[in-house]
Amino acid sequence: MVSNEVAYNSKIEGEVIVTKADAVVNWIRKHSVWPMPMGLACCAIELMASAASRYDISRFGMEVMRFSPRQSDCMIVAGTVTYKMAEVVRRIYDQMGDPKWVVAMGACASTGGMYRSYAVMQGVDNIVPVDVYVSGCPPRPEALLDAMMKLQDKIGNEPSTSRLLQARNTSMV
Amino acid sequence: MNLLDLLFFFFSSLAAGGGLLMVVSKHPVPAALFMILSLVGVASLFVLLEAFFLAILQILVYAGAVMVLFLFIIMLLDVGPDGGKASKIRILSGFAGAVAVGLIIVLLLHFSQQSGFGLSSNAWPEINADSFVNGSNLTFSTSVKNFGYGLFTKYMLPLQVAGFLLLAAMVGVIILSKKFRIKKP
Amino acid sequence: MIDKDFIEDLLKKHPYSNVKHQNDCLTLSCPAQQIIDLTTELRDQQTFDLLVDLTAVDQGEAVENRFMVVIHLYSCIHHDYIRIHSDCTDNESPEFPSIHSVYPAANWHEREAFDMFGIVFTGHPNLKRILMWDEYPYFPLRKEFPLAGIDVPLPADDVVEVTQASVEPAPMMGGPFVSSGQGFMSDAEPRAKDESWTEKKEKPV
Amino acid sequence: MSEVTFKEVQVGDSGYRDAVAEERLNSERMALNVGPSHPTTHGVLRLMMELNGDLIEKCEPVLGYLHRGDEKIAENMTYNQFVPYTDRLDYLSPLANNVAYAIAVENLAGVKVPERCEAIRVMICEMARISSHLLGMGVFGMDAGAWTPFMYTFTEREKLYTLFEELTGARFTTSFTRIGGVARDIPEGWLQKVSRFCEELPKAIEEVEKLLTRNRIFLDRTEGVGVISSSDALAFGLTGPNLRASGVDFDLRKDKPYSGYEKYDFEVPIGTRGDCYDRYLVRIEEVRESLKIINQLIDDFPAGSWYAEDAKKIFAPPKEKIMTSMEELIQNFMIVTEGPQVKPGEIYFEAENPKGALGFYIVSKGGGVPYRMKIRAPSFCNLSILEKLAPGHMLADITVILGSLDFVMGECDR
Amino acid sequence: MELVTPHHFLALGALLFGIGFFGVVVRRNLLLVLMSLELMLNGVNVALVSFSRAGLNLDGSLFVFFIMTVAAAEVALGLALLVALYKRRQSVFSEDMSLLRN
Amino acid sequence: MLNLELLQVLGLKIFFAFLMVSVVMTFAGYSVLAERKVSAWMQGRVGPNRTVLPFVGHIPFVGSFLKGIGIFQPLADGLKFLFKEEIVPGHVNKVYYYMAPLVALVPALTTMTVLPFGEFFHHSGKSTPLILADLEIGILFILAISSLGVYGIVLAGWSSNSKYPFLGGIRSSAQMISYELAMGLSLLPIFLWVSQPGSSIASLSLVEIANSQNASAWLALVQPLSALIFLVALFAETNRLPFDMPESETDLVGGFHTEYGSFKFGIFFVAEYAHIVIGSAIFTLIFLGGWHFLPWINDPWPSNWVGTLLGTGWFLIKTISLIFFFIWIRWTLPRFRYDQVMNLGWTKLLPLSLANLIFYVILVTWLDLSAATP
Repeated sequence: MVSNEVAYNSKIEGEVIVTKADAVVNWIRKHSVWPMPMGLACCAIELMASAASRYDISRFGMEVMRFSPRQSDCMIVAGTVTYKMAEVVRRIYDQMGDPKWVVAMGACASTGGMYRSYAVMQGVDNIVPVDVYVSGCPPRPEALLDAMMKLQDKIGNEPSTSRLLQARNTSMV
Repeated sequence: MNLLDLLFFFFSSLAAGGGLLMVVSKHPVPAALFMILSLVGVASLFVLLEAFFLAILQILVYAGAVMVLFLFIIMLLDVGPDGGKASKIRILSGFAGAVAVGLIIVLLLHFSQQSGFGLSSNAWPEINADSFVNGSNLTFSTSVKNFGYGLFTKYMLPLQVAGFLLLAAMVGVIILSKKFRIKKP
Repeated sequence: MIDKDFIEDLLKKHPYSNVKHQNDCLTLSCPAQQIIDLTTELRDQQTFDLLVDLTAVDQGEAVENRFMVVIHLYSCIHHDYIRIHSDCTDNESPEFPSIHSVYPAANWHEREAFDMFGIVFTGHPNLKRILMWDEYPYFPLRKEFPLAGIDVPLPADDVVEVTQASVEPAPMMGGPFVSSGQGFMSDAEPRAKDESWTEKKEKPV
Repeated sequence: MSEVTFKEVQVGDSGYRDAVAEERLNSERMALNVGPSHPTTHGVLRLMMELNGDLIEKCEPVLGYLHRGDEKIAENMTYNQFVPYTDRLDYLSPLANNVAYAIAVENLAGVKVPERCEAIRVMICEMARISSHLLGMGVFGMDAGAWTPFMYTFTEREKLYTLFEELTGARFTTSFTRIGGVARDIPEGWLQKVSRFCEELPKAIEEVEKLLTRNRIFLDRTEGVGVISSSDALAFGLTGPNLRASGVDFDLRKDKPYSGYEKYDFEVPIGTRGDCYDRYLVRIEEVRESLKIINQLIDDFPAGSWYAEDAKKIFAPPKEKIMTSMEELIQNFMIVTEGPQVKPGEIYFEAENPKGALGFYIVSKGGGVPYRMKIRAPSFCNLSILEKLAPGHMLADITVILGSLDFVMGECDR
Repeated sequence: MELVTPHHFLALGALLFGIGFFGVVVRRNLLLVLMSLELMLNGVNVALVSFSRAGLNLDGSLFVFFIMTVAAAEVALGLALLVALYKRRQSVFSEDMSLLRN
Repeated sequence: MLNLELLQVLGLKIFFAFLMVSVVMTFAGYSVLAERKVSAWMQGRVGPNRTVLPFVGHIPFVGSFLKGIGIFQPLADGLKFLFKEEIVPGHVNKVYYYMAPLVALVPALTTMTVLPFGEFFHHSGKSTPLILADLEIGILFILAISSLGVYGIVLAGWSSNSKYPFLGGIRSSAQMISYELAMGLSLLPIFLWVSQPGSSIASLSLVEIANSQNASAWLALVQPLSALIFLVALFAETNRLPFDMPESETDLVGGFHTEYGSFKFGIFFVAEYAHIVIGSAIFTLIFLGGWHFLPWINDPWPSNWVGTLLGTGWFLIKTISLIFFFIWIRWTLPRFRYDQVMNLGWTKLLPLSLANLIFYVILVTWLDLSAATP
């Protein structure tokens, strides 16, 4: 009996396999984050700066800014989200395919920032789930790069395999 | 059953089926795509008949240019699917045509078995690979060179005429499309 | 040049207008009915060919003529501005003649004034909201409208269905601003007026 | 469930609510919605277009996607508190906005700033102009399909950012001016760095010009496209390089000099045809003229005080004085709590910003808070011509036209 | 090829011709009518090539070459005419092309 | 008949076909990386250099070098598509929507069947070209098949049932028609020249074209105008930047593939680069002497397998530098407008290629006549 347990325990073995698979899938995902630049206001300029030569986001393989939401993995909400724009942000978020992540870049996108007024949505997290918040008004490109690395870490710890299986099951149903 | 026979039935069903689907499909874009299928089938049949040059030409001219032009025009005019059904008279006459064609097939097979249409037998004659055509007696050959030779000797005049036809067509198209540009503003 | 002669000449031609004292540029006041007349004259005869700005000022609910339209014109010849003040008569549904026909540039400025103050510019070709969304029920720059905003539903139903988001008053708690500027010093100190807002909200998924 | 329905929405058709746009007008026209999130629109502009084939028949811009209520906010805070908000108007040249705002309020308060302060302001204005035009050029190239010039100009901008950072403490949103002065004096050795930058910049611009200015494709794309006649430009209230490219000699730095601009020797580049190419050329020339001004300033930088020392009720004194002197401490406290005390009255002040004339119309009823502030945004006026300009062009021209108008939605929507 | 004789090819050619003919008569969309015409020509081409191959005579193949040339010209002209007609009548359906109605 | 020999030949052919496909696909994948690296280098950036496989990165020198040149980036990008949700928007025509990427990729891969990439030298000194199928009319085959690639784009544009892709599809079809003519016409003088009376070559085979340039002038030197026209048409056919009408990122978002995500988009992406790889290879074969060394110089490599390898390597080097040229142009030039593309095709390239053809017809005739009358 004892030897039997040592030889095979479906639960443990299964989890080991899952974590291995997770590691593989997450490695792939985190090294290929294609951003969807949701450049709304001032932060968009710093977003451009992070793609330009001094900061060069391409080192992380993230310079492939796809303007079509269907092809992007991570929406960088850079700038003030007004109520008029919120709807559009959500729609574009919905057009992205899973898995998708959102980075709220800057104070306005995170909390509404200094724009406490009738027209400004107080944080994009009212309308889409945010993975990483970046402080700053606007954040320096270094801060954005750091946020993207944080996002990579976050992706690296996701239970991606079980999610994939789950998605498959639900789509089967 | 030979491999080539199988291929023949496959490609001929491709050609005929594509054509049939083209004729019955409602939306012009799928129709064009079925047409392409049919043309590719015909081109493959040419390959079976060892007319390689014609097969390539078929794809180059029909699939590569003519059908792209069709698709371009369909998309440019943004033609939607046909609304409503064809009138009874049309369908009747269409069937009459189809029956006539059926008759043609029967007669054709009948007479060809009788007279042979100048075909020596039902089997395929061997092609002499090294035959180089000469004079006006052009024998079938897979070589492009012979094809060209035929074009530039026996069929020199038709070739010139075809060239002029293309030129005329080009001029015609230019005039047809030019008129509207002048008219528009 | 804009000097005494110029002003006298202008006043003679347009007796309904008069000069207000301002320290930066010539300021005329003009009744709403004559505004097209005056601006046409200024554009054609006096080379004020650039409409730099058209806006409105809400003088407060208590004032008799609450909304005042302010027009700034610039002349590339005189190198100077001219300002025209003109009151809208009706406080409830203010109206003003559109000068879009004189200055095409007024188109968007008038739409903005309509958007922000609710002044209807009669004769405007396309008078609809320009900055806020079309269904927005309020006029934000009126004095009674709070900076934080007023609860209204978000314009997109399908988005609201998923996210339960709506247009809510912005939190003024801990805000860096809001200072009355008048009265006792303790009132004038910058402070948050509205501290009702809390963080206890459901985040969308 | 509703998530599925979202996916039915076409890419680019996001935010499509207008019945007019949704229905096809007739079989030849196609309604196309560009934006508000589209690579062409540089932000959140939305264009509702009707196309006939590739030809634009009608183009209606829809703004307001970045309307943040700046004017309402201004009514609720003291003059100095509003300075950071001016950064975010035209966020490509925050310093120039700061200066324009400060001068407007100073004119209202009747404060005269000393010569050194004016010189600092002119300096930062021109640097802001360079930085804005650099981005304008780069993005214009990008709109025409050339990506590399954008990267080149951004490299130069980064150098400017470094300089800004040293001066103001922030690389982007500077909030540098105060009413009655600037936040601090220029640091030691800064001018040398600026002059070094001024030496390097022409080479970089030349490099960009090599890629674009004489490029046949670029010329084909821009020459004769988006032509604005001078009368149209005036009628629609265009200002800045867009107006000058149409051949109107209008530059507030020359016509109504402020902040001591009359002291400097520079040219105002004027275009002849008013097409996209001219607007591009005018921007490049303006960068060169700005360099001229900066060089003149560096050669002869005025000494003296860098804030209006006599304006006790307007300008909070420097930190070291506050910490040591009771009177200054009280002065500082008053200005922070009540704001700079300004007389009742009205002011309209326009400054020549990179994008055009940025105007502030301030109505004061006394005290430290404006009663009404209207911001006359150049981009707002520059964009209004689009409705007239776009029809008759091809869809691909729209990108170039928008790029050449060089607008910023931040100040357009405010 | 053992089973398949030239007659198979001829029959296929006739079939294609017939389908094309059916399309020309039945379809109202002129674009499809043009396509059906092409199909008819293709039927002829198949027959010609099979004759050529079975009779070991190049003439048939050469003739196919000319048919293709003519077909290309025909399509170009036909489509140009169609576009011209479309601009005038906003339709590609044959019944809308009648001048005498109305 | 299906006998053993046939199966053997078939098996070998299939094996080689798979080999070719994987080589071309790898090339396509890595030319994406090359594009990113080269563009980064041109713009004073670094490019992808952080992605590394967990254990490989720890190998001294090699690991960090591979990391530095971003060798693993295409791996992550390519595999990511597999694990991404397959979005099929509700408004598309499902069948055609799924079909389009395949239709785009298949022609690109089919053309390599007639693409020679070297010569294999037997012991007896005889040489066999390394090619899947040595068609007599190889170049025509390539022209015919590559013209089918447009259907992928047109289908994608149409089936997406959305406006930007639709415009992209229209533009693409018009562009294809216009440039194919010029492309074909620019090749005619080549064959006139190569098959002129007196020369031993009389076919449209790519192998013979390449061999005809051994120890004689490259055809790019003999017929520079043809080479130029062909190159321009090649850019247009592969939808590369001055001509990337179907995509034109700034006005059509992504053009025909706007509505495509994940794996289907990946196929489009690879198909585009596969087109470039094969286009460069064809240009190398026809105009740059294929696997032969330099113009007027005999191949210096020996007639054995070493020579085969060297020749193939030389061919690859030429192809890669041509791919680099493609990338170089992409990051240097602005984009044409749609009508300008049409104009260039119809009013400049087409008459030019016609004139070029007529010139060479006269030249070849004259040479012929002068050779006949000594």
